Amino acid sequence: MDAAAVKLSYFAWVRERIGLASEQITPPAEVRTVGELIAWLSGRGEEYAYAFERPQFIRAAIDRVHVKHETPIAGAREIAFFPPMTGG
Amino acid sequence: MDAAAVKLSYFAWVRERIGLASEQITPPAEVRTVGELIAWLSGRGEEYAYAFERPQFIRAAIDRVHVKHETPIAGAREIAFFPPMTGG
Amino acid sequence: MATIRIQAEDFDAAAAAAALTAGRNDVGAVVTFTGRCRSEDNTLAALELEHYPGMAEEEIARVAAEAERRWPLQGTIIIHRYGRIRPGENIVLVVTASSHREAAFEAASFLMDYLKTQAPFWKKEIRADGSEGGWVDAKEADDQAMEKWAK
Amino acid sequence: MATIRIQAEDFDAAAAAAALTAGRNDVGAVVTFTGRCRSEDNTLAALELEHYPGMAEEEIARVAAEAERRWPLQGTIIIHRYGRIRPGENIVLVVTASSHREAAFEAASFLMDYLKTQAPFWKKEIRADGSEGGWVDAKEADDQAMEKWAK
Repeated sequence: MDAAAVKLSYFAWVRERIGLASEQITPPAEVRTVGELIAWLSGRGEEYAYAFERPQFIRAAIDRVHVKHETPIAGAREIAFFPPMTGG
Repeated sequence: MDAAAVKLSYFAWVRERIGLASEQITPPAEVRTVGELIAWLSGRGEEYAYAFERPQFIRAAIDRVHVKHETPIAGAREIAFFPPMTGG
Repeated sequence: MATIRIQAEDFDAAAAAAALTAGRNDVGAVVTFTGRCRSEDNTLAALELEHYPGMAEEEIARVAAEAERRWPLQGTIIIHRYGRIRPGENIVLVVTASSHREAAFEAASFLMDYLKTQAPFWKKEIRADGSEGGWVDAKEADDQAMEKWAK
Repeated sequence: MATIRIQAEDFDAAAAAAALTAGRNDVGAVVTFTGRCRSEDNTLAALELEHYPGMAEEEIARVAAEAERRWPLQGTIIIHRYGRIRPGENIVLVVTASSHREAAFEAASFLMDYLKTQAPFWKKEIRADGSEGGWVDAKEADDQAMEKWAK
């Protein structure tokens, strides 16, 4: 399967730590799940390592739908990472 | 103990069946509880017998506080009889 | 502490709720419950609500005091109408304010369950054909709803 | 069917609730929940609410559809604000209308529990002394509140 470009979006302190609201990336083909993407992103630099240092506090959405870390990312156009939500 | 005059108030279909909103009565001394008062009132005429024909559906208040049929009536100034409530 | 009104005229739920929070910045949650007269598929022309003057206010005050004992409320408003009420009109209003949403929700629900079964009001139906539809029967479901709050 | 608005400006809870029942005489119960910004003993100057545009609307629509599946609702309104919100100002509004009070109460409570933990909003505190107070932590109590609705 060819690796595809995907838009990553970051919110709240994930956004602040990475220093970006969104970016376009093409993860390597061996990155198959949300959790694997988090691990791969953590190796991209200090700011990513800081943002994802406690993966258990990172929530994710694929194409605007909440997903678990085990969810495959194949076919995703947008993957968002953010802390537990505090709306309402 | 001397028998004392007490105001009886009737509401909803109890009021309609008896044909009175309130009246002053002096029950005999042997009538000691709300339930005994209901039984005694039932003997006062057809309209009372009709109003109190099913005592289990009669609620009572003494001096504007809900009471049970076992509650003594001694000292009451006002005793009210009414069906189960349907407000709200 | 609760505001309790028994009245024939309609009420303004929004104005009541606004009064509860005016000038306050410590209220985190406001719940309002508005009970309205339903047309019952257009068979109902109106409800005639009878009440026990004096006791209605006192009994509702007792129930409100119990709610304020159970939950950390910053304000409570209860308004109950009597007299003739037509479909689409308001019957009852409960407003609760608290710093926490669960308290506001639970207290409002508790108050309504108690009002249904403990407040001395009785509804008589006036049918659309002009006849009296009789007194509304108390619902066992309402008694059960109240019993769930028993300590 | 639900009306959902994500907006920076304040809302009028009363007007929203009135819109839900205008011209209807089959609505027996209307519950409104208004969530407000608290001053936290005057240490808080404001909350800055960040949200995920697009997903916020979609996620709330999913939760509202679930509420409409679970309870016989005649109308649902959810308004959630974003941006800077000061103590005493409104944050969120939920309105539910039903012919039955339990449905209106439970659906409104369910919607709030889900909004707290599932709607993509994040609160940052701006302290009264001008400093950033940091991001508000998610509360375990909110997760537990949501879990009680699991089927």
